[in-house]
Amino acid sequence: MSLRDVLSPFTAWKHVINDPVTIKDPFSREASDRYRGFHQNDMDKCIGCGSCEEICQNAAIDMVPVEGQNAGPGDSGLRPMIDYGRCCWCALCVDVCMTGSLTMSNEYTWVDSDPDAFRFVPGVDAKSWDLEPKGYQREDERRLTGTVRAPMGETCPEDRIGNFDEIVDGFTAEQAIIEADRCVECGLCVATCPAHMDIPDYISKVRDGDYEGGLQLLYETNPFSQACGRICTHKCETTCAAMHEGDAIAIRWLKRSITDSVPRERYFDLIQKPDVPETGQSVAIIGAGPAGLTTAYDLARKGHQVVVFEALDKPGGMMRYGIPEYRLPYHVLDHEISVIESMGVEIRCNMRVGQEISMDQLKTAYDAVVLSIGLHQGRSTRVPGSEKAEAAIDLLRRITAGEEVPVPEQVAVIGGGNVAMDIARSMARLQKIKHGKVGVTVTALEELDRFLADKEEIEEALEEGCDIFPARGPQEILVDGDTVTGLRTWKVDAIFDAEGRFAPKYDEDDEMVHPAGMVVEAIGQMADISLLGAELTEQLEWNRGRIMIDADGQTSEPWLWAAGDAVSGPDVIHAVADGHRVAVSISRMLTAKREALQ
Amino acid sequence: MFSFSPDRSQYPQPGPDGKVEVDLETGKYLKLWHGPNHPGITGNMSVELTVCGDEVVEGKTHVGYLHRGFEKLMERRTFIQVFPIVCRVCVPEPDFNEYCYAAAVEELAGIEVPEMATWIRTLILEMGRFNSYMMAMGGISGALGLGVVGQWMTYTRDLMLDRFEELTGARIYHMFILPGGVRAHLPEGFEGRMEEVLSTAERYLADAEKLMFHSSVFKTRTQGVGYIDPALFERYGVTGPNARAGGVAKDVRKDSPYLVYDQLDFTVHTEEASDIYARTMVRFKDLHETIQLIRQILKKMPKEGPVMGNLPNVLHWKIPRGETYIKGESSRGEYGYYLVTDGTGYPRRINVRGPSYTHAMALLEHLISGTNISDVAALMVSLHTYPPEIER
Amino acid sequence: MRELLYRLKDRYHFGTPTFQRDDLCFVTVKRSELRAILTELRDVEGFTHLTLLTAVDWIEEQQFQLTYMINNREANLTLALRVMLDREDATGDTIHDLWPTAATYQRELREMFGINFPGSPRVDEEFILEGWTDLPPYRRDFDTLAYSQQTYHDRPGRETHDPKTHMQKVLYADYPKGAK
Amino acid sequence: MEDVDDKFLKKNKEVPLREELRPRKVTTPDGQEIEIEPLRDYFCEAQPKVHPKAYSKIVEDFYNWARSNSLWILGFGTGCGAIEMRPLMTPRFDAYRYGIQWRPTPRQANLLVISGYLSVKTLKRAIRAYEQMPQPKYVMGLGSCTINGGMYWDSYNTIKRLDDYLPVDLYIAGCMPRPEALLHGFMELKQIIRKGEAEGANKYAENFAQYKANQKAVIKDWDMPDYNW
Amino acid sequence: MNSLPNFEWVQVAYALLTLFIVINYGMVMTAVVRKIGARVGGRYGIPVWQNYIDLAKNIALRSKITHGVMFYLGPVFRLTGGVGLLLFVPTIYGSEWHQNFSYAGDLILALYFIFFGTLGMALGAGESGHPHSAIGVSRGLSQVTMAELPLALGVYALSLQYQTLDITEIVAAQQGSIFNWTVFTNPLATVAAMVAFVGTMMRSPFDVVIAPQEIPIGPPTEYHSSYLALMQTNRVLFPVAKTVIYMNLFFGGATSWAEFAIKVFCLYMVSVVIGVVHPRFRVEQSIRFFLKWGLPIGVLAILTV
Repeated sequence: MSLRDVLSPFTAWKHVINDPVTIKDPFSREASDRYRGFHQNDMDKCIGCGSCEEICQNAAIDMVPVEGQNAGPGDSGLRPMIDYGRCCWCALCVDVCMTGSLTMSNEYTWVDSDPDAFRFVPGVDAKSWDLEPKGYQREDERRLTGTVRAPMGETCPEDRIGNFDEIVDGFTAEQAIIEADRCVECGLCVATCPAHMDIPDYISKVRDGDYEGGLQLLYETNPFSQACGRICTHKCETTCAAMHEGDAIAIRWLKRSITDSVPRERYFDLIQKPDVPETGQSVAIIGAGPAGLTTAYDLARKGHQVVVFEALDKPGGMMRYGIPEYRLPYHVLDHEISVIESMGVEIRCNMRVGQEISMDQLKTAYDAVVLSIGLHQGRSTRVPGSEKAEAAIDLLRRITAGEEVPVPEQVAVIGGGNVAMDIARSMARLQKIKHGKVGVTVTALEELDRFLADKEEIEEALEEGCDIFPARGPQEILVDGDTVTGLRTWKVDAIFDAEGRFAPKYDEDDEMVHPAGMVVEAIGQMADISLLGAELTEQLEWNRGRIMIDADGQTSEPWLWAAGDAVSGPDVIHAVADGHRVAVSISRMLTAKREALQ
Repeated sequence: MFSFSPDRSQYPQPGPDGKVEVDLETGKYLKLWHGPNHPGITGNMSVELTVCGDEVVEGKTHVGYLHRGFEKLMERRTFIQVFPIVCRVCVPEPDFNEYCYAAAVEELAGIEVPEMATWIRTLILEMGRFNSYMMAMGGISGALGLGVVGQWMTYTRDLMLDRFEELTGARIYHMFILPGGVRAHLPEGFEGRMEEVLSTAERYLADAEKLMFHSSVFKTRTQGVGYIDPALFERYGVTGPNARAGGVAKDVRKDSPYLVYDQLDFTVHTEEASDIYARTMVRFKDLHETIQLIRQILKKMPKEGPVMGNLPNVLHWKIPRGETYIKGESSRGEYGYYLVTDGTGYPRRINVRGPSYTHAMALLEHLISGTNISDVAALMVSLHTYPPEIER
Repeated sequence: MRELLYRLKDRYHFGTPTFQRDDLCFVTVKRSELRAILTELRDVEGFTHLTLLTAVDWIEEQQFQLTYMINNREANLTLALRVMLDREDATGDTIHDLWPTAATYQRELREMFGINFPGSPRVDEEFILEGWTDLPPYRRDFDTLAYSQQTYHDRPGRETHDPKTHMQKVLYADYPKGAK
Repeated sequence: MEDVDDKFLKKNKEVPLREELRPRKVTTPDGQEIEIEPLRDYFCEAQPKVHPKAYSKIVEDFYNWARSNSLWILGFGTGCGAIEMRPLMTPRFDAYRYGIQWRPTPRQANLLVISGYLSVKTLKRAIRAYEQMPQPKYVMGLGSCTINGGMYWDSYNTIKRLDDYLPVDLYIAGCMPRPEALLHGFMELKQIIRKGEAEGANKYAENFAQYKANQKAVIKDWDMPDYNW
Repeated sequence: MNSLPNFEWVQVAYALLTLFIVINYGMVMTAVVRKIGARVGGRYGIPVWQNYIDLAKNIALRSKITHGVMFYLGPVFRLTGGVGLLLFVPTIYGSEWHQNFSYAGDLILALYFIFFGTLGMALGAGESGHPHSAIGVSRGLSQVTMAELPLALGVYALSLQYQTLDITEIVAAQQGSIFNWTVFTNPLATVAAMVAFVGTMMRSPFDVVIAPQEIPIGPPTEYHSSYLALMQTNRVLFPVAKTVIYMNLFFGGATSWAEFAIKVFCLYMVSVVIGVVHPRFRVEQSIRFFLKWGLPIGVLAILTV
């Protein structure tokens, strides 16, 4: 034992003259900038997708409806309620949040003698830390769910412009799994889909590689899954939770990848008519479009006898005669319809109601009649010279039917919707075939980002060499004798007036003349209701030029239902939804009738 | 002058199987519970002592007071959901769990970790080691009644917790090392503030050294007490500082370098005596080494780069069937995670190999018989055991 | 490591080894040979350190896998020996005389998996749990959530809503979905 | 929140009393044969009492003031939150300056801090410690685990609601709560005591049967008498 | 021996006043000392009035569990030891009021009282039935016995030197100059006694009796509420009383309260200065320490006298 060992401990006493190192006021001490404190939620950004609930390993989060947040497109109206009797402040909920609405403040003090008080909906229940700017935020580069859409293979513009082959390759199995993996299964899309397809469920089937199960799931809600996998307007993708901080899930392509992955012949094994007794009742459906065929499919599966009357050569309606082949190949459509036919649906083509057979005959021969006649008459701009213009819908039908159409070197298209793009691109192909080069001009009233057409359609049209002039109002179709020479347009300042009515305002100084040998109007379609006959037209109730129907698709006549584009606007998936709705309504009526008889 | 060594012939002798038969009803022995509510116990565990006078005849470690069934809970959580709960396995040095788990998952799932993230991980692990050693230093002095060192050490540990908070966003359970990388970059000006902490720590350590290693009373209490025969090390699975105090220069960081340890210079310190003093000394030297390592890391690490690799959508993340074992050198010895996956979205089994498991059970029970009651606390602290990693 | 297994494979039966890393290998051995292999590896090959001993429940195959992980500290090699046991009445062989610390592992396995190790010291004593009457909790057929719900009560008053069904209820309750 | 899953059914068996606690005959060192019943012999058997407040309000107020300014905490680290008690005892936060001290024995402690989750095994010890504390006594629950199970909501070995088993005066949110939050909690508790609302011990005595039933429902190995004050 | 000469009843009142002053002084001083100790660790420490609040709190506690009669009496004995010690020792030299019950042989009585409390405590704590108490008691008794040895020797040397057993006389002999203090006239005896002083102040390195890390917290483990309040009172009174003896015997006594306060504080701080920076000895190590250092010095002190 050295003297040093005895004395050196006393050196500690030098600290006695130092001030204590204690934090003087621990009560107002702020946590660090990144501290994971109590939660905040931006009500404007939150979409109530419930990803936070799903990732929480403590079951700390409940999705609850709150005052002032209503369910709507892309917003479930639910908000996360966090139980601080469960939370562990791991911030996985913040990391996974699809919109970045959920964050954490750096506030950390919450003392209460009531154990039930530790539950709150951040952003709704006012808390002292609601406006605290500091606190944990996810770094931008770090995401727990994929943000980038799996690349989709496409034929390059040069190769596709000269023919009507399908453009999009469809996902490979690997791409599909990668894409399906990004889905968080919130189900917000289901409400947006007019047919309310079980999107998260079939996406998870893709992820698991169970394509046959996925197919069955698809056919439960949509007998036009193959077509929709290609040409659906995919409203669902506009409400996808993933779109807020990345690309929306390619729901349409995933649907397509299911339908493409199942061999054609397996369809008939997987989708079979349920074992139900024949009811002996029969339904006539006018128009073999998606609405009519969906109704037919549903009713046939319920044991009714269904006959579909189609005016044109082949069934499919607008899907065949409106949508160009490069988007929806005919063999796909044929196969799709054959699946429906396998349910026992009889399709009679070239039977134009009103000519070959009358409405009255149908009314007496069948227990119910469904009117799903679509929109096959183009609208006109009614500008000077418009009588010389072509209607897009006519042109498309003629192209499909294989009729000869004039193909001038320059074509001007009026309209910014999908039909406009379809005709522009179809004409471009014909021009390429005939003249070796493309000369299509598309003009529309809207700004480019407000076009009604899908983004991909516009992009592809541009790629294929179409010129797009947004915000141009057609003023006159220039005619030289019998031939069309061009289109004169003015710049559009505003489309709607202060009350939101359609009243375009033009800048007359900004005038352009688009030379064209043909002007195509693609500004909308109408239904051709001549088949109804004057008497029935008189009897039916109408709403702004459309047949008025109730929520189930029934018209004011007890035997007549209406569905599809003619009543709900042009869209395949809406038509399918209409078909289902009408089918259920008819079936209910028929059952009641049957029971009444017994 | 006087002989105080007790007359052991009165005490029960161990039988052929090494077990001591104690007949409590003779009234000669006393059962004494060291814990769980006891200031001399490291955490919530207990040692059931059978004492004869002041001498411990037999000691049994009882654990399970902190058992939460982690390994079961992990089996019903997805791979990302396991991440927040692993750190709870060890309270004073949670980062090791996060690292081992993340590394195991990355290995089985084949995820690349960016370089920046490995540097930050190393930094975090060393900061955690600093904290853990500080607790050990405070603990050993506290167990011997030298409270003032405990005060200083806890204070410096708290300064480091501030750095942790600033970097990771939490004080104790950092939940920072995600599978695939780490959560964030270093904040602005971190190096400077870290240097302040480190130099403060060095000042306090210099003072503590005078009160511990240069104190005659401290030496009297620790030298020659709690001796572990180096021959027993491998039988009892002794690793880390406890083994280094007996001359075994083994350190996972040196032997099979992980993260960026192969790019760092450091010494593995050893002592020969293998008693409480030697173990404390090894920790003390290691603590200085850790301080140097933190400085080195901050100097050598890249200044920018991504901190997160590519993860699949964690909400349904499946890992193919496989098994692996990831180990590292924690402040207490070899720490490891044994992960078995079965191709589903949930781990099949996770087993945590905490160094305390062997140190606090078989080894402690072996060492404790024959010691004085007064030395039990010091002996336990000198083995540096944390109960949560024993029972998990 | 490969070389080591190659040397031993004449005398013992090994399954196909998995070389997870250069220094980590998993291999299945026969239960009857386990002790001999362990002894040889420990005394001859320098695998002196028992890193861990644990079990995995492969309930689908009605088997327990015991994993004996041993480590050669000089060469920095880790070898994990897998021994498959029948899940019914599972019994392992104690190795506490090779490594005294194994007794602790075996106690834990006995309590948590119900795998018995006859002869291991204090193997029947309670280790972690106290007064446990149910299935050994680490077995796969023990449902911890259900047990916890039946034993410890949740604080009432919580209710959650699935966004999908909630939206269906609010937005399109009339739509005939699921009617088919 | 999932509903109770009854596909899995819990097995309940009686746990036999440990051998050394069973009543039996022993021979003393001097050769006498005596009967012992450890559970009765080793514990005090006073029933918990509802202690009235002091008759005079001024006296009670003074008492409450003294109680609030001299909080002695039982130094029992029941869970992970115990690690944040150290900074409180040491220079950084120094709770001593607020009259808060730590005592190693329950007999001298007034405040039991349940620092986080409680495993069943610790619950038993915590109950024992609580019952040994002199009245009036207070319980503080730290973190999520004491409120509604926290992270370990699905664990077979941890309780979910502390207030089922002990009367709790105050909860602090966090996992784990920071020392500053703990200090806030202590200050809040002082307010409660000063208002004379911290009567948890009396509540425990009044609802004794119910608390005991709850405790016995989870602690299978119940080898202590019901009263061990 | 002239027992209690000129005893007057008013002395009782005076003695109680002394008691009152000393208790309050002790209350504040121990708190201040704790604050000083805390400062070495870098803390603020308890408020100076904390002891009063703790005392009030302990009295305010509602439940009082007893383990038997001796359990009751333990703290009472302990306090008796403290009070007795104080009352039979002149607190302020030359003061009519604070002479207390000092008499010719009070030194012997004082030595007895130092031990008395410990014994009483031993009985009381023993009855509590807590093993930690029992171990603490056995540790305490053996250590105090050993620690008293140097003190006894030192006192013996002193009484030889001053040829009296009356503390008042010993104090009187030290008056006049600072160099008349025993510490200068008989340094060896002083050192021996100071060893005992440090050894009995329940501070490191000699606090193994109540060592929280080993036998939390020794004899008082089971004591609570009012019992503890009694013990707390004693805990502030007894060290002061003991320090008063050392002050009287070796450091010239006090002639005024101010001198008293300063000297007691300084003496008390001796044990603190050592205690704060040292770990504690095991019980047999501290006994060995007393035998090795205290005893020889004590013997030497006697021999040199």
